[in-house]
Parts: sequence; structure tokens; C-alpha cells
Amino acid sequence: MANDLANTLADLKEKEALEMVRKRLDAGEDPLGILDDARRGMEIVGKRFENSEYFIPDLVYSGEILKDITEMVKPKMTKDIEVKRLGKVVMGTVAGDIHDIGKDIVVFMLDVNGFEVYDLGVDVPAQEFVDKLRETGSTVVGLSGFLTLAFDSMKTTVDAIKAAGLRDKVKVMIGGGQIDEAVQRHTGADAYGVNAMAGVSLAKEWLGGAQ
Amino acid sequence: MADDLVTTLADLKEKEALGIVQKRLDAGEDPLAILDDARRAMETVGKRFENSEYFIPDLVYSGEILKEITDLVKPKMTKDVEVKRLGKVIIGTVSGDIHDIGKNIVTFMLDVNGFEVYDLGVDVPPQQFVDKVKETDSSVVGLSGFLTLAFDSMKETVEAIGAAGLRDKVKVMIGGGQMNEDIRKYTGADAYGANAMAGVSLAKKWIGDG
Amino acid sequence: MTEKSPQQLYDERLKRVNDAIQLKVPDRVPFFPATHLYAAKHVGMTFEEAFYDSQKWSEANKRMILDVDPDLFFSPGFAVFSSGQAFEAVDFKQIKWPGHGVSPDHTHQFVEGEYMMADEYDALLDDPSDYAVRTYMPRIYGTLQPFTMLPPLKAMLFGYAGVGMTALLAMPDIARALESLQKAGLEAAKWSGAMAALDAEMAALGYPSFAGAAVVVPFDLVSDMLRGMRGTMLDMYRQPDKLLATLERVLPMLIGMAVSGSTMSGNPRVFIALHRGADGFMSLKQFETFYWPGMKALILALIDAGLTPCPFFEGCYDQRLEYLNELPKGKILGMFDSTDVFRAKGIIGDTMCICGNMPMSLLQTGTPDEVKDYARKLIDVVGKGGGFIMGCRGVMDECDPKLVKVWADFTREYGG
Amino acid sequence: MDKTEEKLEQWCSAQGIQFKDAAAEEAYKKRTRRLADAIQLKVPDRVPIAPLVTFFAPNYVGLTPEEAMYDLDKAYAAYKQTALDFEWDTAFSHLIAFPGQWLEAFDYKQLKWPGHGVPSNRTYQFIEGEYMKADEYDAFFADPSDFLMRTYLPRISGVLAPLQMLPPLRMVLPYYLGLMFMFGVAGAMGIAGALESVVKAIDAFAKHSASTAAFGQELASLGFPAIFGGMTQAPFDTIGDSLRGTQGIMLDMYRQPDKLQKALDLILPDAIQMGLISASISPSPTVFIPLHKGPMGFMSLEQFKTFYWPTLHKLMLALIDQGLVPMPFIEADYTDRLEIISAIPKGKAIYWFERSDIFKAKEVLGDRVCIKGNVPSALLCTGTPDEVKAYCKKLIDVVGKGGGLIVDGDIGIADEAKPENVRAMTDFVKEYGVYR
Repeated sequence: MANDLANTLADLKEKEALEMVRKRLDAGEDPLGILDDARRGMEIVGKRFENSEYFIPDLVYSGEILKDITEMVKPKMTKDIEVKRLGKVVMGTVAGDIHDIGKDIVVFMLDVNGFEVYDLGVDVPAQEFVDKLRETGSTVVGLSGFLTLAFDSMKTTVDAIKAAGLRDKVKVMIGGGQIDEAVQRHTGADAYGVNAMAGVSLAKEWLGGAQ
Repeated sequence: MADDLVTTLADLKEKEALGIVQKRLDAGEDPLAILDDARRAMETVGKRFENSEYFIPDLVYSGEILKEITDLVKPKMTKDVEVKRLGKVIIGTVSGDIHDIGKNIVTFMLDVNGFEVYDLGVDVPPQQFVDKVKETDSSVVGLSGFLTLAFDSMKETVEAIGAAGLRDKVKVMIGGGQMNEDIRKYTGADAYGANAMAGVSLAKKWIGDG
Repeated sequence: MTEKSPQQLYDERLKRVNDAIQLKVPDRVPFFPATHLYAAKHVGMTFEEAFYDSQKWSEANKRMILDVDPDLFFSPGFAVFSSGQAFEAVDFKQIKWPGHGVSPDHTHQFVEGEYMMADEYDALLDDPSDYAVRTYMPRIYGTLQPFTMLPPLKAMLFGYAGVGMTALLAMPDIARALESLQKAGLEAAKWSGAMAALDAEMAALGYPSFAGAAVVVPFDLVSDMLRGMRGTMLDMYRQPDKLLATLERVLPMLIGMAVSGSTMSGNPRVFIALHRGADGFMSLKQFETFYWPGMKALILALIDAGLTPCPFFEGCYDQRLEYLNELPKGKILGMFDSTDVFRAKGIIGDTMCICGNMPMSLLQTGTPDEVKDYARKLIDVVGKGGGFIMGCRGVMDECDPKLVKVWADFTREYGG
Repeated sequence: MDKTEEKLEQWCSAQGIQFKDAAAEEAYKKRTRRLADAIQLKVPDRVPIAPLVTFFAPNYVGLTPEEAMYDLDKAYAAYKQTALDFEWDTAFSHLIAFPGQWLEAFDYKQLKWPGHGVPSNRTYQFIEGEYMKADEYDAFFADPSDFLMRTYLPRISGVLAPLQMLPPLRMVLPYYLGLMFMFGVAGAMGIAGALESVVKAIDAFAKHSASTAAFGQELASLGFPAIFGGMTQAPFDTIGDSLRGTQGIMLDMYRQPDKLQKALDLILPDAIQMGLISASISPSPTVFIPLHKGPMGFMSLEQFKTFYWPTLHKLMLALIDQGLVPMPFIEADYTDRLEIISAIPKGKAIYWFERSDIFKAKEVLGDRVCIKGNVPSALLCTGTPDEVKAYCKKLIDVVGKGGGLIVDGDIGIADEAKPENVRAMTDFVKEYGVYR
């Protein structure tokens, strides 16, 4: 039964998955157990994405199903769910750029891989990254950008982190659109990730958690 | 074969009827014979309309098919078709009124019943009726009207015919929309027809149907 | 040797490009930089000025084109498709433009959104223009919001009652909306006129412009303009039939748009920016079901109409290259972003002319030697045996003029 | 309380109406109650008389139809004086005396009107035509509103002819590509000029609408409810009148019945919307539906059942569903199709008969719908007061028995009706029509 939900969700069978959740709730099962299964289902989704069995639409769709499940389960919950997290990552699309597709995928993949992700959204000013790093004590920051204007915004952001005296405490990764090693050198970031999986690997390398 | 066209057209089987005409033309048949069959079919259509088996859409549709048949046959014709006509009738929608549906039905029915019909169209001034009577020497005039304004227009038309000194030479029938016996009296017409068949009967009565 | 006339130069450049498109070996590698807003940077003006001052924007492009000397130039009217004044007149919500939502020095950007809701497919399919007027336009143009109060446009058919509905058009809100539309129309016409004049001027100076019309493939129309990326992705699972019906429905309209646009401009090249069909954006199976049929049909229809489709393959198409071989040979100019064009040459090199993929990073942050090295590799590998046009991976908004010059000069020298 | 009753009660409560005085309020409430009772097949205090008035009102006060169509204030005064002189149970404004300025500004092709194709003392008339060709169904289906904008409107209005140069409106869907395209073309083609003319036309119509709305308010304040609240059409008539023409739609029943059927289904939701929207602005729950192309003679019973009735039936049921009271004006003769049209919920509609056998209608439909009609125009125009009274007596005796009758002329009050006959009809119904 437990296996069922994880796999059904992972197979993107929306109706069946929701039906299972409904049955388990009706049977009085622990909501946390259900959410834990769902989380494992999402992990499988992430794996499949990594293996190019799944693509962005599958991530979006699984996210929708998860949202539905959470909404069903929430009213029955008496305590908050606590998941052990591997570490904290701050993410955002840099100033001047409002593209969020790539950033959202990285956030998704970091999340299902056990990281606590602080998503600052799009068009994020350099100072906001700095503030968030201070506030959360995160040691990894991911800068996303689609347009070529992001080259300079990323550089400005890395410079701001440096000016705030945080440069040696945090690792900076960049990615998206036209970003490559040349841009990495231009911006002074620590690494460039060619895709979301690369971002996860970098985070694991920097924060630990590689299995 | 000949019967085929008559029944197919009368049954409104457009494709079949046109197919038959094409075959007969290809076989070198006399175009006039084909048109005669078509005319007989239209008579049947008229009968069925009279018997309330057919309705206006059927008249319209049969008219369309007939037009197509005529278009097919015409290029092959060497002489004009001559049909013996029972007599002449002038018809029109009276001044101020542009409704033609009722008038067209009466025209259709008079035609398939063997009358020579002069259709003056809609919004016809009294003088035009008078002129046409003089020109064609018709002895029957049909005044059609849909709106209540036609009451007066009909009255004026009948008066104009009278003023031209033709009143005793022609019979006037009226019909359409709100017309009834009261209006006939009001206009001074000779008769009121409740429908197209009544119009045909009146024409036959006045002109005789041979 | 006497100097060539502009007409001769024009013909020479066009022949160079057409030879490449027809997979022949041109006299040298044609050069087509996707300059987009680069002219502003080239002459030192803001992007905001480019959106608001047609004269300045035209002059900047003229100077830039004469300096860079391309075989095809990227029409300034394609970069700034209408003026800031026109957008303001209707309070255009779907993009942010320089000085209006984004910095005066940053390019305009599309505002991703669900402009059509999941349950509105039937309304769109039943009466597309009614949907466009009463539902879609009010969402994307702020000033047209009052159109939501209109009765169905079909109401005009309802005799006297329908006639009465026209009185609604006199409501002050509706009248104001119509006025704003009229104002935007006049501004847009003014802008288009200025851009067309510049294209004509450049032609007289010997420079052919890249494309005469732009269009999108059916899937991108739905994904970009209507349902949004997220909505369309969910529809592939939840209501695939409606999505497919819509894709089919919009195809003739897109073909018509491209064909009439080309006819009006007299330029056979049709720009098709491909957005949501790249590797990663959907599985191959989904590509085969939802994206490729409409894309293929559109391209074939354009070729049928005697036009030259110029798809820009945004992102990476490494996994989908085989599909492209279903297209006719020597009729298409394919522009590539991060697709491995060196590998692609071996797969689709006999089908379509390849243009691209000079990295933007090098043109913006690289060194002259890096630029030359990459360009050399492109010419050596992808340019082998013709069928190649030198171009870049994206648009050149932030490129360094010095590096652009290095790139242009090297292509002309080495590509001979 | 069902929805119809609820709506009728709301109407009778006269809420939101500013009355001139208490007498007016009492009169208004009495009149609406009388009509509500008749509609619901209860016995009212007397037979209501609620005539529709077109150009009788201008004629009655000595104004030509042309003047009524060109001078809003004079038209207003004419209809007001008529309402006050006859004191019927409802008032009808100059709503369908279309403003001539509007027709002129649009260069409207579907009507001839006084001074424009018909004499100044005559009513306007519709010009039959094939405004949509037989082979245009598919274009209509593919994008109905686009067809209307770019094909239909240019055909019915000279001023709107430039619309045919516009690209389809759906072209705005492909983002700025479409926008650029559309704006560019629109600008180039001088649509702006046409737009000005349109604005002028719309303005004329808006003044007219405002004036008729004010009329409704004033007459209500004086105690007279409106004769109807909304207006719509049977889908068959919409396709037949506005698009295909009588001849065209008749041929379509044979040659392309499937396409015709599809068009009828397509337009049905709009017909319902029309009724709902137009009725929503009036306190009166009745919806006027003039029927044109379905009577005996115009089509066989079989064709009526196949093409005409199904969508009309659905339209009326949809209106009833919202508590509205459909009031079809059943033009010409429906005597052989009374059974078919009796399939309607009890006490929720008004059937206004013209030339059908209204006495037989009472037999067949009397226990289902309220019957309206049908003093013959012939009598009103050419008869004597005594003849009119005799007809009204028979109407009240037979059709009015047990309630469920509203008296009107067969087509409303004929434009040329003699005032003394209208007076006789009015007085007689008020006197003899009292239920005791």
C-alpha cells in the first residue's frame, strides 16, 4: 500500500494517486506517513528527470499532483512535518531578468534531493541575495539568468557578496540561457552548472550529502 | 423515362433529376420535350402545395431545380418553347410595401396552373398597374400586401384603375398579411384570396381554365 | 577595379545567403549577426530610446549595419516590433519594456502567464475572434478591460435586439477603450512605417534584410500566448484532446499570417522562433505528439508557398535532429542556439543550412583570440562544403563592439 | 415559490421605482398584478390589455413616421401622449422607432426607412437578402465573430465596408506578431476614418436608448409597467433573417440540412444570452420573441419539428429556467402546430397569436400558457367601433374564460388603425373584461 502511493505519484497517475490518499485518510492513517510516501514519490520523479526519462512537463505535473495531495492531507494534520534537510541553498534569477523556468527546475531538484531552498524569485537585486545569505546562514547561492544582460548582473551580485565580506563563506553557482565557463570567469562565480542536475551535484559536493 | 423526370422533379430529387436531364440531352432528345416534362412536374408540385403536402420551401426548392434544368437545356434549344396559356394576370405588391414572399407564391401557382403572369415586383405605384393593364390587356389584377399600410395602397390602386376607365374590364383580387373580407370591401376589390390557391381559383373562375 | 554599385552588392550578398540556404558552396561564408538591440549599444544610446524614438533607432541601425557590414541584417523593426507609445496607449501587459517595468538599459521581456484559463478551450474553439475580443484582449491590454462588458459579438445578428446592443459601444468606458485602441493603432502604424522605410533605405545601400514576416508554431502560440508554459504542460496530461484540437485550429491562421506578412514585405524569409519544444522541455513522445506535427506542417506550408522558413532553435535540439530530416532539402535556414552544431552538421547538414552558434558569452566577455578560435572551428567544421551561415547563439544586445568587429572581420577573411 | 413566481412577485412589488404619487403606485401594482395573474393562469380582476405600438402613436398625434425616427423628443412625446390617453395596462416606448441618424451614419443596407426608400408617412421595412452565401457556412463555423465583423457587417453597412480589409481579430492571439500585423494594416487602411462614422452612429443610437430608458422610467413613475423586459429571436429566424435570407434558408433545409442544424445549435447559446442580458436591465420579466419563418405554409410540420421548434423550445425553456417569461409573437398561422408548441411548463409563458385560430388555441393550450391577441388589424383600420367591440366580446367570452388572456391587436396596434376603433377596443375590454 505504502509503496503504491509513491509509485503511482511517480508514474503521474493523478486520479489513482488522489484516490489512494483519500482512502488512506478515510482509514484514519497518519497524514505524515502519507506525505512521506508522496515525498518519496517526488524523489523518484527527480531521479527520472536526472535520467532523462522525465522532462519539465513531468516535473510541473507531479508538482500539481503533490499540491492536491497536500491540500487533502493538511486539514488532518496535527503537527508540522519535519524533514531532515541536508543544507540550505539560496536561489534566484538575477536583477533585470524575469525568466523563471530554469530557476524553478533547479529549485525543484534541490528540494526533492533534500535541500532547504530559499527561492528569492526573479529580478532579484544583488543586495537581496546578500541579505538572505546573512539571514539564513546559507553557504550556497545559485544565480540563474536567461538573457545576456544577466552576465553583468551576476558579476554585480558576486561583487556584492564579496563587498559584504561573505565571499569566503559561500559558494556561488551560476547557470541558465547563454551561461557557460566564459561567463563564470567573467562573473567570478565558483562554478557553472550546465543543467539542474549539475546544480544538485554542486550543492551536494559543497554541503555534503552525496550518497 | 419521360415519367421519370416528372416524378423525380416533383419529388424534389435534385441530383437525380439533373442526371436524367443530362442523359436525355446526351441521347439527343428534343429539349422541348424535356421542358414539357419539367413543366408537368411543376404542376404536380403546385397540386401538392394545394393539398398541403408541400409548403413554401418546396416551391422555392423546385423553382431552383427548374432553373438549373432550364440552364442545362437552353443551349440546345433551336426554337422557343411555346405553351398555350389560359390568360393573362398582372400581379404586384402594392405601393409602400416591399414584401414579396406571398406575391411570389401566387405568381408561382398561377404560372404552373397555365397563366401568363406579369409580375411587377414590389412597391408598385398604382399608375404602373394601370399602365400594365393597358399594355397587356390583362383582365385580372392581383394586389399583394403584407403591412397594414397596404390597405390604403390597395384602395388607391383600385381607384386608379377606376379613374383610368378600366374598372369594368378587369377583376381585382387582393391578398396577403392582414387582408380579409373587411379589407376587400374597404378597397373596393372584387375578391379576397386567403391563400395562393384561392388566387388561382379566382383567376380560373374569371378567365376560365380552357 | 571599379566600385560595385549598391544593387550589385545587394545581389551578391543575397546570392551568398541563398547559395548557403540551397546547400551550395557560396563565394565565402555569409555573415548574419542577430543584432537585435545591439545597435543601441554600438552607438551608445539606451534601449529605452530605441523603443520611443524611431528616428534615433533607425539612425543607430544604419550606422551599425554600415560598420558591421553583414550579408543579412536583422531588421530593427523585428527587434522593436512597435513603439513604447503604442504599448502605453493600450497599457500592454504582456511585456515589460525598457523604462517600463525593466531598466532603460535592459531588453524587453515577456511576462509569462496563464492568459487563457484551462476551462476556456471551448470558448476559443467555438468563436476565436469573440474570444480574442472579449476575453483575451482585456487581459493583455489594460485599457481594453471594458470589453469584458460587451455581449457576445454574435449578438449583432439578433435583429432589433442585437441592434440595441450596439448602444453598449457608446458607454463611456467602451468608447475610451476604442479610443485607446485607435491611438495605439496610429502609433503602431507610424512605427511600422519608419521601420519599413529603414529597411528600404538599407536595401538601396545594398543590404538585404533578414526576414519579412515572423510567426510561431502552433504549440508555442498556445504555450506562450494563451495557456502559459505550466498550463500547456498540464494540458498535455489532463486535456490532450482539446490541446490538440486547438493546435490544429490555429495552424491555418498562422500560415495565413506568415504568408500575408511576406507578401506585404516582399521578403520570402519567415522567422520562426521555436520556444517550448527543445530537449528537456518535453519528452520525445510529447514532441512527436504535440510539437512536431504543427511545426512540420507550418514549415511545409511555407515552403509550398514559395517561402523560406527560418526557424530559430532556441535551447538544445540534440535529441530531435533526426526529425528535421523529414523536411525538404535546401529550403530552410536553421538557426541554432546550444545544439551541438558540429555533430548536427553530420546529421542534418544535407537537409538544411545551419546558422549559429557563436556563444554570446565570448562576444560579450571573451577575448579576440577566443572569438576567432570558435569562429574558425565553426567555419572549418560546419562550413565545410557550404550550407553554413555565420551567426550567434542568441541575440547580441550586450555584445562588445570590439569583439563584434573581430568576429565580422575574421568571418570575411577566413570564410573566403 | 418557483423562479417565475419569484420574478413576477418582484415585478409586482414595484421596488426601486420612484412614483409620482400614491395613486400612480397603486395603479402600477394593480396592473402588474393583473398581468402576473394572467400569465400564471389565475383569474385576474379583469382581462389585461397590453398592446404593442409601433407607428400608431406618431400617426395618432399627427407626426409622420419619418419625424418620429428623426426627432427623439417628438417621438417621446407622441408615445407618452398615446400611453396617457388610452391608459392601457402597459406602456411601450419609441424603442423600435429606430433613429434615422443612426441608420444614416451607418449607411444601413438592411432597412428602407421613411425618407430613405419608403415615403415619410410609412413604416420602415426589412430588405430580404442573402447576407451570408450558401457556401459560407464553414467560414461562419470556423470563426463566427470574425465572419460577422469582416464579411457580414461590410455587407449591411456601407460605412463598415473597410472592415473587410482588416485581418481576422483572432490574429491578436499570436502576441506582438499579430498585434503588429493588425495595427499596421488597420492604420494603413484608414479604419480610423470609418471608426469616426461608427462613433457618430453609436452615439445616435445611445441617445435613442437613453431616451427610451427614460421613457420607461417616467411611465413607470406614472403607473405604467413596461410591455416587455427583454427581447431575443428564435435561432432559425436569426439565421434566416440576418444571414441566409428566406429563400437561402429554405434551400438549405434540402441541400445542406446538417450545416443549417449546426448553425442553429451554434447560435442558440447567444439567443439565450440575448434574452437574459436584455431582460436584466428591466424590472419586467417578459421576453419578446418575434417569430418569423416557422408558420404553416412556410414549412411543413415535419420541417417545423426538425429545424424550427427544437432550438426555439430550448431557448424558451432556458429563459423560463431563469424565471423569465417568454412572449413569442407567433406571426401568421400556427393552428396545425399548436400541439407541438404546447410542450411548455404551465403558467410561465405568453403566446401572442396573430392569425392562428385563437379560439382553438384556447382549447389546446389554454391550460398551459397565457394567450395574447388578436383583434384584427383589418377591423382596427377599416371597421367600425361596433365591429371591434363584437370581436373583443367574443375574445373575452371564449379565450378569456377562466383567465389566461391578454388583449392586443393581431400585430399590436396597426400603424394605420383608426383612433376611434382603438378607443372602442380599449374601453370595451376595461368594462366588459372585468371578472366577477
